Amino acid sequence: MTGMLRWAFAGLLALLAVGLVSVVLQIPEIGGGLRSQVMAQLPESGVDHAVTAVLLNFRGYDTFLELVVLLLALFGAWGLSDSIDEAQLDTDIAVLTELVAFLVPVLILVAAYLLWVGAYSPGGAFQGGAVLAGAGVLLSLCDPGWRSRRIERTAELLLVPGVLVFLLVGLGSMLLGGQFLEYPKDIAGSLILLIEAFAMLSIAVTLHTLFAGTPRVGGDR
Amino acid sequence: MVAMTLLNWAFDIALGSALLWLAWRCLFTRNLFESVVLFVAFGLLMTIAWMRLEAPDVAMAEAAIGAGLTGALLMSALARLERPRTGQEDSP
Amino acid sequence: MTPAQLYALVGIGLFFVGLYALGVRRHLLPRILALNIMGSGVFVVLVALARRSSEVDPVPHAMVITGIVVAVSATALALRLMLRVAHATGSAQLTDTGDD
Amino acid sequence: MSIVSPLVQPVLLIALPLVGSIMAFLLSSRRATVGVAVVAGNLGLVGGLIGRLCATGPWQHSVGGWGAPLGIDLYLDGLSATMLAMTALVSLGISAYSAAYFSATAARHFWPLWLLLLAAMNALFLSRDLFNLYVTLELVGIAAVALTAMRGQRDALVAAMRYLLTTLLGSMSYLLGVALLYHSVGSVDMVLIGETPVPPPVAAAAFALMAVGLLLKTALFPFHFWLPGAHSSASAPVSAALSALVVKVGFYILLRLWIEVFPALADEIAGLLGFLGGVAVLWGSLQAILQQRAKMLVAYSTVAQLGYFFLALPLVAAGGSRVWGAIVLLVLAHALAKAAMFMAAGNLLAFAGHDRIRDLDRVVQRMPLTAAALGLAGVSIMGLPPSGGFSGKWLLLQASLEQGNWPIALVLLLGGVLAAVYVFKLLEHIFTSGTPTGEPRAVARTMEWAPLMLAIGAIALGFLTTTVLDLLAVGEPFVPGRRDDY
Repeated sequence: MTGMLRWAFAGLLALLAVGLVSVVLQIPEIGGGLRSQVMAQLPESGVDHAVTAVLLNFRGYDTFLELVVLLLALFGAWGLSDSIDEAQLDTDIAVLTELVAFLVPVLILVAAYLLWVGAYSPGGAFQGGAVLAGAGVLLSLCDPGWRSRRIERTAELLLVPGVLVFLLVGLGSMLLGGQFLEYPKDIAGSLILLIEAFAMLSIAVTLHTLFAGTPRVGGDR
Repeated sequence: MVAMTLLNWAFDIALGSALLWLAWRCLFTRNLFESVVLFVAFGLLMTIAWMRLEAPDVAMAEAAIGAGLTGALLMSALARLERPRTGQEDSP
Repeated sequence: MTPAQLYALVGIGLFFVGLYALGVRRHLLPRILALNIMGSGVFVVLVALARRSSEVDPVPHAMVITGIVVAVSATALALRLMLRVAHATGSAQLTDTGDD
Repeated sequence: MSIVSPLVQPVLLIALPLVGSIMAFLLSSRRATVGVAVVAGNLGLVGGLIGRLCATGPWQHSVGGWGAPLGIDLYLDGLSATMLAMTALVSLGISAYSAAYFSATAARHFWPLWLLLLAAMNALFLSRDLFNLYVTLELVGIAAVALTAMRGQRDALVAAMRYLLTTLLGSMSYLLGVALLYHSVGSVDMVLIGETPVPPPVAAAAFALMAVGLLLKTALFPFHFWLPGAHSSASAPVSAALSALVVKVGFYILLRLWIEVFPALADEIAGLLGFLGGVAVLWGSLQAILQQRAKMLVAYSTVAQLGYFFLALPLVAAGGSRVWGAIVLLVLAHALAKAAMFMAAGNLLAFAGHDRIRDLDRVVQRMPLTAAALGLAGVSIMGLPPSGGFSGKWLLLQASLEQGNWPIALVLLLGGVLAAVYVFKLLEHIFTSGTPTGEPRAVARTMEWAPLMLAIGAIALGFLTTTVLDLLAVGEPFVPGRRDDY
């Protein structure tokens, strides 16, 4: 883009930004949005934390599709994975190894804690899953081959239960006479924890696989 | 009370400006490594912004995913990008 | 003006800074980062406007968490694709015609 | 709701392809078998849903049992059912073709992505929740990009990258619009938003942001810059899916927004979109005529044909649901014909080893079915009777003449003539006679039959016009009624 065009583009965007700012300032206040409804139904949701209730129950369908997005990104990356996966980061292994030996167990504990605590305070499967994936990333930094040598097949089977368990719970609640993902009220809390536990595992493995590359995933060996 | 309010405003304005400035620097520096580092810093500041907005769940997601894992993905991509390997041409 | 509105304006600013960079930068890495920053801008608008009321609405928070996970998925794929483009063409830029 | 047979639940349209995708990912063989079976099952499910829809009228499924605004509603009416049926039919053709088209290595990557794309499109056509639509839009976009890039060649990778940046930009713009609406209304349910007054500037800004995002994904001129590259460089069945189905997804959401959420605003921009649509028809057709490669020609034809959907929008204000019916007919006809064309072009490419139009000699003797598919699909694209393309354009022509809208009538006629030029450009080189030179590669039987069946479908649509319009009318999706102004 030439200089003149750039300025024209910048000017246009500045105008649009000013317009949008004035629009945003005109948005009426509607008194807490859906908060009152969320709070009214919270006792029915099976968890005590509002955000978890929205994520896993009221709008659980979004979260289900979001797990599908993760899986899709993995399928897509897998289709592009030829020949760029062997290159690894250069890292100072000696320094890292000790740190990692300490950090990885701590991170696993933190992830489990986040999962558990999500039922009544901030936290949950996504945060926990990301922390767990972080532990995997640290392991990859000191020992790039740890996954491919030891647990590759297990890892690849762990990619899918997040979506599948969610789906099974959803379809199961239909068999019990409800709608998709309409958990029976008295076991809603346990079902949410079940979904979250598998979601966390799958999120962690998916995120780590996206980071580390997908050398030979899929059925063929 | 007034002092407290002013302090809060000062903090919010400083944080907002820092976010915009970091975003600008991150996107317009010519050094890719600097870009990535600034993006991670941006993510960390976003975490603080989420706390200011009383969204602790989002703050945790941002810290873990937005800054942490995206940063790791970016670093790893950059390392692979800046070490072009020869003889691996995959186009026909 | 309230602090919530201030953050909403910052969100709009981030959206347009990202949009400008997406249009102006040629290298793919900054362009991918630009989309991420635009995303952050949208997320800030979503959450900041919920903060206007003293009773904070949790629904936008859940939406943003969903959005963050979608964004990281898209970024992972975009980075992978960028590497393949760089391998195939020898440069991590989209050089041929048809681009803004 | 509760006594309904469990076999006809809309959720299964998402569950079945999703499970199929995961199976195709984990299995080490028989991916194509699983894939074709799943897509056939999907068609059966859609058939069941349509039967139920005609019997009992439109219905909604509140996921989680909460209902809007707290929860997410799925909704099925004549319009969503028609889109689902289009997707199911075209997908079956594409899947049958793909089963023979892909090598074992490529099939590993293709089937999981393709089945996931199908699940995502089904989810999108069933959703009425603007944020949920954002998630499904991202699913569709990412799957489409991954399928484009999967071919791995330089032009496909570059085109996929451009496509990804464009589709993500579109999603961001759309989502910002959703954010503004949510905070004005306290809901992301389309119908609820449509019923709630929103300050006019906020509604205008939200509509503009969402519309621009969706137009980027639908590749309306001048946002078409990413389309020819992506649609021509992907492998043939993927090109067919992108052109026939994926670009329609953005248009579908726009149409719903138009009717349910922003009817007053939409009428104001109808003129602009109609103009851009007219330019797209003429520009896309001219570019198609100038192309030297078959797949590029077909891709530019998509740019032109997308233009018709928008060209008709100015007629909607006065013509109402009849014009919408004509537009949806064109969407269906284009889906069937364009999928057939891309797969037939893929056969030419597989057969001759290239798709340079000038050198495509003597195809008709070796692949009569493919030539027939190209010819029949061409009839519908040109808008000649009897075909779905003709029915749609004829209804539009009638409406434009009734309303005295001469520019639109002129573009409709001119577009048909230009389409005839590019279709014959493709056909004349195929229908040359003479003795074959060299030893061309064989093309599997299903790869010839699949496009032919879809092309026949595009023609048959011309005879089924009233049936389709009756199905579309179930639940009166084109009647705004619920509200008029902000």
